[in-house]
Amino acid sequence: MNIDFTKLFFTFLGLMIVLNWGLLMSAIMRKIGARVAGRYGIPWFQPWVDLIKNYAVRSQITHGIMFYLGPVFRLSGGVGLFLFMPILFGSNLWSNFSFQGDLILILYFQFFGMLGMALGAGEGGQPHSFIGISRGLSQFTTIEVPMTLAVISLAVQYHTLSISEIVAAQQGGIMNWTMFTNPFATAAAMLSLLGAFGHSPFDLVKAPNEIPIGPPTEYHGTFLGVLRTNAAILHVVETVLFMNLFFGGASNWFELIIKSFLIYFWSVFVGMVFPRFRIEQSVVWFLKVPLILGIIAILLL
Amino acid sequence: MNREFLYIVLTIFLGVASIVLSFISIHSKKLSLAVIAVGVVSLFASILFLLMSAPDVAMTEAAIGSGLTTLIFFYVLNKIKKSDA
Amino acid sequence: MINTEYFTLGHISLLLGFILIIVGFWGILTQKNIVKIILAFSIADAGINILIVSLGYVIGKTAPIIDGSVVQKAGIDVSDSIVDPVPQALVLTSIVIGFGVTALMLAYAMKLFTAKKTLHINKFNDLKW
Amino acid sequence: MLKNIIIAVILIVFAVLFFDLFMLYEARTGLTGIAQYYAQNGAKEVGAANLVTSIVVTYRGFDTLGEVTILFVAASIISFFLKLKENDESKNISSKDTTEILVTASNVLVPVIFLFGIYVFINGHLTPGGGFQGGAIIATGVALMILANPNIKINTQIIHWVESISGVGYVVVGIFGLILAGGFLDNKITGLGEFGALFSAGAIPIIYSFIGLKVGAEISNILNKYQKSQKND
Amino acid sequence: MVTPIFIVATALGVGFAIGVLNKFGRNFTGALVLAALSFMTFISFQWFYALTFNNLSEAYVFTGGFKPPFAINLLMGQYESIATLMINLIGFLGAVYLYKSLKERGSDAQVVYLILIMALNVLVMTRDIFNLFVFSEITSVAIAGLILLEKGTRSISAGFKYIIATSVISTIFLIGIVFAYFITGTLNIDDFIGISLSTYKGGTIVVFLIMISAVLELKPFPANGWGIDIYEASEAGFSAIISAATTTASLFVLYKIMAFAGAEWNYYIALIGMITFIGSNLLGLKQDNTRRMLGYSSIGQVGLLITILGFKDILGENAPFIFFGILISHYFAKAGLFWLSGIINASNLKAWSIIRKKPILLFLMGTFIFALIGFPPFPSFFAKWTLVMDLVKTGNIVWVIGILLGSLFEAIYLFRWFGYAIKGDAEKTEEYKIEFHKIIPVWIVALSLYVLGYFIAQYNEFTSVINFIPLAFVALIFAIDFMPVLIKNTIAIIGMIFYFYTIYPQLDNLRLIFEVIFLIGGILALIAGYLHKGKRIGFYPVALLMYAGLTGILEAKTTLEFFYGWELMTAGSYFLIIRGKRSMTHALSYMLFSLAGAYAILTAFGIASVGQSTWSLSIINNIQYIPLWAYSLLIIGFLTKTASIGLHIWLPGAHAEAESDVSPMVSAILLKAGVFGIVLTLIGMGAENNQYSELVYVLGWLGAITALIGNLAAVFQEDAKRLLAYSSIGQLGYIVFGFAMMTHLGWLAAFTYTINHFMYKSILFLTIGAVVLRVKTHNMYEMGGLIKKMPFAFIAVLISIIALSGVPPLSGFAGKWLLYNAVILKGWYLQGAIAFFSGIIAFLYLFKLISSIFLGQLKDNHRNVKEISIWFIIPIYILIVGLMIFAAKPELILQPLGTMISQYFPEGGLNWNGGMATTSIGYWHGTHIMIIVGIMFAILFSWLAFLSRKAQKVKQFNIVYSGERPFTPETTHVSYNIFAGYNKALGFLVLPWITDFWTLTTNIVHDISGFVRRIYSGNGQTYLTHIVLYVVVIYFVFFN
Repeated sequence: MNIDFTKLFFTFLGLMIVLNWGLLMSAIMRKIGARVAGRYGIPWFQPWVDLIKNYAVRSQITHGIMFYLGPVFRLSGGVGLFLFMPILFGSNLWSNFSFQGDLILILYFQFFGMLGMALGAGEGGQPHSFIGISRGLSQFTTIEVPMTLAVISLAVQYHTLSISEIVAAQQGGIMNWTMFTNPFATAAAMLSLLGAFGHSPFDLVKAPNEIPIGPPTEYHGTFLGVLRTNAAILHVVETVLFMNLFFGGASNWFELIIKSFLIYFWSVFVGMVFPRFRIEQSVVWFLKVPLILGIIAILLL
Repeated sequence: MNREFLYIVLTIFLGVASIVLSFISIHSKKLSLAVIAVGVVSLFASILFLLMSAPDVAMTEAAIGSGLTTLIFFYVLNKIKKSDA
Repeated sequence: MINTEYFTLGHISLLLGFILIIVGFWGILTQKNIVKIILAFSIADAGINILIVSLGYVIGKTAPIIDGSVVQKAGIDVSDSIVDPVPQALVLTSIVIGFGVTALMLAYAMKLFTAKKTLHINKFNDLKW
Repeated sequence: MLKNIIIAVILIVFAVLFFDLFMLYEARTGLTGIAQYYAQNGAKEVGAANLVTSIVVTYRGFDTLGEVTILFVAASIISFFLKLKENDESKNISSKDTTEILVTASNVLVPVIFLFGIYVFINGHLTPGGGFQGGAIIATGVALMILANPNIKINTQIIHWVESISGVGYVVVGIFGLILAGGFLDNKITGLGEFGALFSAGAIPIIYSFIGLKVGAEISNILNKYQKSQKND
Repeated sequence: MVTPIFIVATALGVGFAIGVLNKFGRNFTGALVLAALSFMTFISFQWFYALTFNNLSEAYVFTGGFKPPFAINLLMGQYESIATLMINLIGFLGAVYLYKSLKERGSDAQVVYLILIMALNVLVMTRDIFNLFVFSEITSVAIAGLILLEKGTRSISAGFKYIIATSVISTIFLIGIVFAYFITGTLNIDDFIGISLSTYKGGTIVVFLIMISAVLELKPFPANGWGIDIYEASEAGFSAIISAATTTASLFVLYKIMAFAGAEWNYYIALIGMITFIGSNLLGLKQDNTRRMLGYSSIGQVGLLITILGFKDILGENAPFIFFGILISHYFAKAGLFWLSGIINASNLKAWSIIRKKPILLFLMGTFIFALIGFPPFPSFFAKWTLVMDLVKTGNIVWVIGILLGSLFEAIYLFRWFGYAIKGDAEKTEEYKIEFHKIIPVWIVALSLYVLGYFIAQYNEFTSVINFIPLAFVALIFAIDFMPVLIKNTIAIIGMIFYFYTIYPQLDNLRLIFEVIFLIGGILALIAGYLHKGKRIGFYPVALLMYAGLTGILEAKTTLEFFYGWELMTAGSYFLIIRGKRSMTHALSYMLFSLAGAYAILTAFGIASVGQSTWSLSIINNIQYIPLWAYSLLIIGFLTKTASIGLHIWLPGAHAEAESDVSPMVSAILLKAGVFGIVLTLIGMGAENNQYSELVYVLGWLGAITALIGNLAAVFQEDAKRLLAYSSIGQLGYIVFGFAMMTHLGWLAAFTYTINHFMYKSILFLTIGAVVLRVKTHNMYEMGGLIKKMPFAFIAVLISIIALSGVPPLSGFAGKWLLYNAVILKGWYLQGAIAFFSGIIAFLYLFKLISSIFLGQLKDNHRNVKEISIWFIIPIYILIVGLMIFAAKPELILQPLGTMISQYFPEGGLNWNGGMATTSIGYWHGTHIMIIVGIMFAILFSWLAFLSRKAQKVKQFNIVYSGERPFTPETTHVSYNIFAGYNKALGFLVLPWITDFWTLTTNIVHDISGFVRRIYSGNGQTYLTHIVLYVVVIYFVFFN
């Protein structure tokens, strides 16, 4: 592999853009959420403040090497997804390292971060982490099923597993988007996205409104900073993935920002409307509606 | 033919008697009676053997079948009776 | 009238043999007293012996002994004058065997009786299934 | 009762089988098969007047050996089956005294019976009767002895000796037949002799004597065991 | 040459003479009897030798000095010589065994015994039907007497039942004989044959009477209550004689009678035998009395032999081989088992655990049971093989099914018994001593089985090809089993390395892959064996037996060799599995599933050989007769070994309870034998232009569902090894799924999975096994926090679970990537989605495994545990190196694999461009991804390390929540039932309904058995009624 420093630079730049856009997007969403609830909400720069504060905490503790590695795995997962994802259509520089692996790589690389995080949190020895992980993993398995069906459906539809080629196939008008050419697959995938983001009604994993339980319970300071960094990146990358697969991709940053915002907004919107599911409810729910949609998507091929 | 006819009549008589005796032996409550009845059946059989020109068989049946066998039966009966008493 | 073809000494004794066997079996299968069962075996034995001998019977022929006064020297063909000697030989064996077996059964009966003080066959079912 | 009915049904069906057999039978008017051969050649080949004897002792001598063996086996089994406790011999049978007549009769009759038995088996090749009949007669004599005097001590050793020697003798004569004549138990190890005479028919008188003695001894043995078992309470 | 009449003359002469000789004492008479028996054995051996090797022609023995039919004659021919040799030999050995019992009963008993053996000889040799009757009466009387060798009422009542039953039978026999004489004028069997008796007027009914009594003497089910009783009630040594010698003679009688009965009887005889075989073995299931169970088994075996007699015309020239092969195995094995039962003297099956005190007895018992069931290298194996082959070839598949069903029933109770012996609770510590004169005959028969097994394999060209070298090596290891582990382990490893070195040039690539897994994997697993101190008696012979079988499968050129190896492997692995602590029931179910599978394979091989002139393994490539069935049977057979869903219930227990270093052998290695079989079958079905797409379609679904259910079940396990076991089921599901796709990519994926599964499952089982050795529990919720104590173990598990879960960049991803490409190209979307779903489920159990064991809070009682043993770490890290190489340079393995698969699927392979693999839809560069992820991970790690360089290490209890830690039972531990919510949602999928199904099946079979055996009321009279009824029923069946 010849090291292409230009590309490395653009990749790093892209990562920074994505990170900041992710932070901003989360601030906007929380603001909207607060307004809907009749609160004032946070200032738009609050995520940056939090992040800096976390990174700057001086006294830190660790529970062992795996505890240490947990956030690293998590962030590697997020960054890795970004690395293997073509960000802008038609641009070699913004396509990162997506030519080393295809859609299946992306699907499986999602697990990388999760698994590491689960292990790290496990070593923390905090029972609430365990509970959070077990819920998270349980829910995650079922989220992925409709997603997989959708991906298979796409792969068959476009006869490729390369994301770039899938995007390419959707060019030339809004009616070429997968959203219209394969609505069932899109619907299945969009429902599974709700779970992937872990917003209400699927937010039992972290249970944010109560005492801080969930996988990151034991993490704080720098570790928490790393996790939040990852969250910001991951949100954007996932929306970009959906954008690429179902909504025609983006050929410039502006288009990317609009589309990713809308996709992200969809999950927040649902979250504001529906109350939280218990874990077995969400598992069953994902195996009902989205799964059926996914199967229809495949059967219609 | 006369002799043959006589034999037949005798055989029928012996046969009917044997069958009756064997039923008696099977259904009698008294064991010693039953044993004697069987001994007599055996004896009748040996007469029948004589009628059928089988003197060797007749001798054997008389000595073993109706004699010794009956004797052994009585040994057993005796033994049982003594234990009952 | 009686069909003479079926009214020979052989037929009648054969029939008697069969009847005695069946009666013996009846006793064997229905009597509960072990001595009675053994008696029934004796009856069946007698029946078989009668049956065998009657199979060897030839109408009006003499015993298979070559009488010295009638026959002057060895080697004469007597096949026209005697009954079949083979079944008689078999029956001799059968009688002796029957005696041996009966003696053994009776020995068993005595042993069984000493073991349980009864001769009821239903009581000796300690081996089953 | 139901069981008896079922058994009756089974036996009736069984009788059908017998009826099929019965219908096979037709009255014979002559000899066929091996019987005819025996009738034609028996006297010549074996030299015995009594054809049944020639069949029993020679033609089907092997059966007879087996037959003797059965008695022997039965006697052996009964003897280890009804075995007394060794020190029980002294105990007398508590039976009523037998009548005088029986005792006297037995004293007179037993030797006669024995002699008659011997006569029957020695003449087995000439007249009706033979080893089995003779043996049975001898055994009857023994039975009479026992009945007359329940406490009599039959000398079991003698019975054993007789039984053993006659048995071994039988087998040895058989082997002589194998070596000297045409096969195991062949009677032609000596000359056939004059037809109809006492010492004729080759080894048949010898063999029949052995058989007679053996059968007599075996049956006596069985009777003796039964007799002894009476006191084994 | 000594004429056979001396068998009779000797026995009778000695027998009669003992009447006077007994005053010299019972030892003298006993010695005399032994001398007579050995002389009789010598006579028949001499005839056997002369007839078999010197081409002597058969000899008639005339008695009375006249030719038959006028006098009785005996025949000493080839078969007669074998039968009499068998009878006399077992008579002699039995006399040695019974020496004391006979002596105790006195010279009378000794004589009766001698005469019994003589009479059996005459039964075999005589050619006169009435003579047959006389000597069968002698036999009956003698048996009725010798039952009394055993004291007590039971033997008396059994003897009485026996004698009245045989009297009824002989009555019928005698009637038949005299009527036969009446209609033919002769009593000679040869005459009957010459005039073909059954064509005579009235001949059929006469033959019926004779035949039915000969059959009844063999104790046909269900008219055999009296026969079973004598097995149970008589002295064990005498039961052996009845089972071995009497049976041989009675079968021979039947054989002689069949000679003149006419061909129309063959079918009925076969049917009677089959009913007896199945019925008897069915009833054996419910037995808990050893002798009675052995009695049922004996009668069952006789039933099988009767069936073979019924098929003698159809089987043609192979019939004697089959008949004597099965008879001899039964004869030696059953005699040995009865003798053992006399030595152990435990009437209840469960009490047999006391045999463990003398492990060598266990070896003998195992030998006999395996010989009875028909395992190699025993003669019955070859006989059963030939039988099934010939029956299938002649279109009698239904009969084959019956035979195999009966055998399976028999295997159930025999192996259950064996399980009790090896693993039952040894509550009673009753001492027993082995008398010298009793154990010697047992040894002789056991060794004879091995020797005969070797010689019979040379019987003809198709069996003589078997490679005995691995077996010889097993025997060597067995011989040095008294040595310490260190020596045996080293010898075993060196032996396997050497064998691998000699064998690998002969193998094609396909087989080489499996050979590497089998042997190299085996060697690695053996390294862990150095951990053991002491002798580890019994481990090495069986482990090597399994490897011998495995390599035998690969080396097999013929179907017979394949099956031979397969059965060896099954036997070896059974012993390996049953060595585990609570493995009794699991080993049994393993054995039963394996046997059922093996029988399916056997039948399929039989079908495959129809219309073929060769035994080559390649005949499965071209099956001409009902190929769909044959392939289905093959696949079902192999799926039992890969534990596909429905056939998997043996696996979790078997793997979980096995010893720490055995689990990888039976999981990572053994299961691959099934995979190899499936590959062979699929190749046979014609890879590219496969005509059985329905079959592989079903197979594909089965694989996908197996993957799902296996993984899901693993999620809910609390036992670490059980979890891994279920995981194996799931993984094997993927493999089956991959092969079922029948495309290049599918196979590539499946092979990748095969290799990967071998590596990571070996690592996991070795590691977890080693951890279990340290912490002394399998339950994960009783562990925790071990990362501090066992970092090496943790790293090994971490790497292998990343690989197993398929997360890039490790090698598992290669399999996943190939599988999805294959699925999409094949068009099996739904199955693919299920497979994908199960892949994600794998995360749940993998997380549970690693976090419950290594993460979280350390348990108090584990404060002092040490790192896992170095002997485990060595093989584990060797495997990890392999795994990492595969991950970093996948093309090293995938390219040769692709080349190999191209033989079968030339189209649709991967395109390689350097390290970049592309299919028509996707692409993947394993090396680059590894590098990118590695670099990124390193950067981020150093960044974090820099940021929190001053982080303070604290104890795990020092968590934000509280310092409070109430005492709680383990089941409230957070690791317990960790996926409770998931269970609520999806648990219904893994409800044990398959186990329930099999349990139900078993119960139904047992209930039937329990119900049917009530016909054996114990009442002698009822048994007589059965006999008469049996005669009547057969009469009407035969004549209508």
